[in-house]
Amino acid sequence: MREGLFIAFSLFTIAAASGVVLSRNPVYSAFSLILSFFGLSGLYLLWGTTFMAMIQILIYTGAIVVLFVFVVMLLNLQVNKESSPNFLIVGISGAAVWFFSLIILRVLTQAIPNTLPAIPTDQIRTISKLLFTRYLWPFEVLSLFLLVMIIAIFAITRTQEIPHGGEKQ
Amino acid sequence: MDWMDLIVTAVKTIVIYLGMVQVVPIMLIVERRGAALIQDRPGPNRVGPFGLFQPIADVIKMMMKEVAVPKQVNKALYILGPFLVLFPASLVIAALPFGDFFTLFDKNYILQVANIDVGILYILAIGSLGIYGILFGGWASNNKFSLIGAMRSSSQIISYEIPLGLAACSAVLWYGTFSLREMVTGQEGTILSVLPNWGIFYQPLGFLLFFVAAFAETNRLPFDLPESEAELVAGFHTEYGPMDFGTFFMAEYMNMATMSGLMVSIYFGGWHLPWISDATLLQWLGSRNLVALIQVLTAVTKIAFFMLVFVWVRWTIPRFRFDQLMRLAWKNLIPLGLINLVITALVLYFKGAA
Amino acid sequence: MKFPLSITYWSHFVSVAMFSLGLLGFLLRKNTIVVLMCIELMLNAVNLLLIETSMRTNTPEGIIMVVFVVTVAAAEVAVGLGIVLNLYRMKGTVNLDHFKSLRG
Amino acid sequence: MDAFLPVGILFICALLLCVGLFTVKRLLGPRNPVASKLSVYECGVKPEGNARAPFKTGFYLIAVLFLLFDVEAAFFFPWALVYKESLAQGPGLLIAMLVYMGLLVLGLVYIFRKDCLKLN
Repeated sequence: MREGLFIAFSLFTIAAASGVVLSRNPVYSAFSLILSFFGLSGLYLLWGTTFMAMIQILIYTGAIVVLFVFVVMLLNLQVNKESSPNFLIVGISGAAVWFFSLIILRVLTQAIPNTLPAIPTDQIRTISKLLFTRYLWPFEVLSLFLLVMIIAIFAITRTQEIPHGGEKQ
Repeated sequence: MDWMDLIVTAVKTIVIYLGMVQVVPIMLIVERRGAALIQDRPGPNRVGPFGLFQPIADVIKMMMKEVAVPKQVNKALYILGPFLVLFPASLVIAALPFGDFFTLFDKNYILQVANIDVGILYILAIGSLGIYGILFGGWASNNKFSLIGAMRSSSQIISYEIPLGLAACSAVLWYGTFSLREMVTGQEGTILSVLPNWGIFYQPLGFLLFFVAAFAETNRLPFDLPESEAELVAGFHTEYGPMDFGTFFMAEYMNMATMSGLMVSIYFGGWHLPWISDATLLQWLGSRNLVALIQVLTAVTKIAFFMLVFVWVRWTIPRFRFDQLMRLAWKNLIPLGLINLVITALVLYFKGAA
Repeated sequence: MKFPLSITYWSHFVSVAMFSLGLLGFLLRKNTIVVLMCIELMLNAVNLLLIETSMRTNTPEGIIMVVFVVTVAAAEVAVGLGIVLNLYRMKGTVNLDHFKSLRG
Repeated sequence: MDAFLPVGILFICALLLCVGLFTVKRLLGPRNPVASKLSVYECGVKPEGNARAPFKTGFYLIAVLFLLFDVEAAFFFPWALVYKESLAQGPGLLIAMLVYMGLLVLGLVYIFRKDCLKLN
C-alpha cells in the first residue's frame, strides 16, 4: 500500500509540475504549483517527516504561492501574450534531460538499498534540538537575512506609487 | 491495523464529518433567530414549530434556484472556487479532539479523526489553504467587485494568520507539545483546587489574540470586509449562484466550528468538565463509554457556546474599515503576540529556575 | 506484491523529473513570474532529495538543510517578485524578451 | 504516517460532499439563460473597462510581509516545542530566541517607522 501511495503521489506531483511549465495562463501555472507542492508534502509524509510536510504546506503552499498568485492577479496579464516556445528545442532538450536523468538514476539507485527508514519516534524534537544547538549560528543568521530582506523589499518597492491606477488611462 | 480497525475508523470519521456538516443547518436557524432576538423582532417562525424547519426550507430554496454561469468567467476556476474553500474547511477537523477514547470489542478508539502528532501545525497549515478558493474564485469571476473583494479578503486572512500562529505558538510553548490531544490532557485538574486547570488562566493574552484572529480568519463581522455589501456588493462571490453561495457559507460555518473547537481545546480544557476529573467521572458512572459520551457532550457544549459568541458578536459590533483592520493586525496584534511569547518564555524560565 | 522499482527510486525519479521540468521551464518560458515558479520547482526537487536521503540514512542534517532552503526560497521569491513588479512598472510587460538593456 | 490514514478517509468524504453539491446544483436548478443575466454584474450600470486590468500594488506589500513573518513565525514552533525540556541546560535557548526575536522586532519597527503599509 505504501508503495502504491508513493507511486500515486509521485505521478501526481510530476503531472502538476508539468502543468506549471506547460500552461499558458500564469494563474493555471500557480494552481498547478499548489497541487505539485501538495503532492510533495504527501511524499514527505510517506517518508515519515510529518513536520516537514506541515512546513511545506504552511510556508510553500500557504505563503509563497500566495505571493505568486497575488502578483499574477495584480498585474492581471492578458493570457497568451507570450510567443510560443520553439517546440523542436523543447522536444530535443526535454528528451536529452530525461535520457541523462534516467541513466543517472539507474546508476544511483543500484547502490542504494531498497528500504524504508525505521522512523525515529521523536524526530521533530531531535531536529529542533539540533537546530538550536549545533546549527544555532546559521539559524540566527537566517533571522538577520530575513531582516535584510524586509528592508530590501521596501527599498525596491518604495518608489512604486500606484503604477497603473484602477483603470487604464 | 486490521480490517475491523479500519471499518471502525472509517465509521468514526464519517460520523464526525457528518456531525460537523450538521453545524451548518443548526447555525442557519440559530443565527437568524439570534439576530432577531438581538434586534428585538420575531425572526423566522413560520416553518415548523418555532421555525425550526427553516434551514430545510432555506436549503431547498437554494437548490431549486437557477444556476446562471455568467459569460465572462473563467469556467474551470469559477466552478472550482467554492469547493477550494470547502475542502480545507472539511480537512481541518481531522485534528480536533472531541473526547478521550471509547471501547469497542475490547479495543480503544480515540474520539478524534486522526491522532496527528503535529496537530496544531496541521490546522494552521491546512486552514491557510482556504484563501485560494477566495482568490481563484474572485479572479475567475472577472468582475471588479469580485477581484477587489478577493484581494481584500485574502489580505485580511493572511495578515491575521500571523497573530493566530503566534498565539498558538505561545500555547505550544506552555504545553510543550504540538498535539492537541496532549494539550487537552494537560488541562485536567484544578489550580489550587479553586479554578479549573484551563489554558485561559495561563494564557489570557494569547486567548484574546486567538479570539480576535479567529474572527478575522473566518471572515465574520466585525471583520467581514470581503463581503461588505455597502462597498463591494457581495465581495468575492458577487458572480456566484445560490448553491455556490451556499457552499461558501457552509465552509464559513465549518471554519467557525473548527476555530471554536481549537479555542476550546487550547484554552478551555477540551472535553474536561470543570472541577471533575475523568477518574472521578469513571468512578461515578462505572463505564468507559458513558464517560466518553459525557466528554463528547462537554466538548460539543463548549464549542456550541463559542458559536453563540460568534453570532452574538456579529450582531453587536460594527464593521471595521480596511485600514483600521490592517492597523489592528500589524500594529497591535503582532507586537502583542510577540510580547505574549516572551512573557510565556520568561515565566517558564523562572518557574524552571525556582 | 513486489514492485520492480524501489521507493528510493521513485523519490529520485520525482526529484529528477521535477528538476528537469523546472530547468526546462526556466530556459524556455518567457513570462518572468512563471520562470520564478520554475525556480521554486527546482528548489523543491532538491528538497525532496535532501529529505529522502536524510530519512533513509537517519541523519537529521538533511532536514535542517531543507529548513534553510525554505527560508532562502521565501526571501528569493519576495525579492524576485518585487523586482518583477518594478520591471513591469518600467516596461509595461513581464516578457523576458523585452528586458535586454544589459545586452551588449 | 499511519496517523494520517483517517485523513485520507476524510479527504474522500470531503470529495464526495463536493461532488454531491455540484451534482445537486446541476440537476435541480432550472436553466433559463438570457444575455443580460449572463453579463457582468455592475449594479445595473453598463460594465465599463475590463476587470482584468492591473491595479495598485499595496496588496503586494502585505503579502510580502506576511510571507517573511510567516517564515519567521514558523521557526518559533520547533523552538517552542523543545524549550521546556532544555530549561535544565541554562538559558541558552531563551537568549537564542530573544536575539532572533529582536531582529524580527527590528524589522517590524522599520516597517512602522517608514510607514510602509500606509497604516497612518
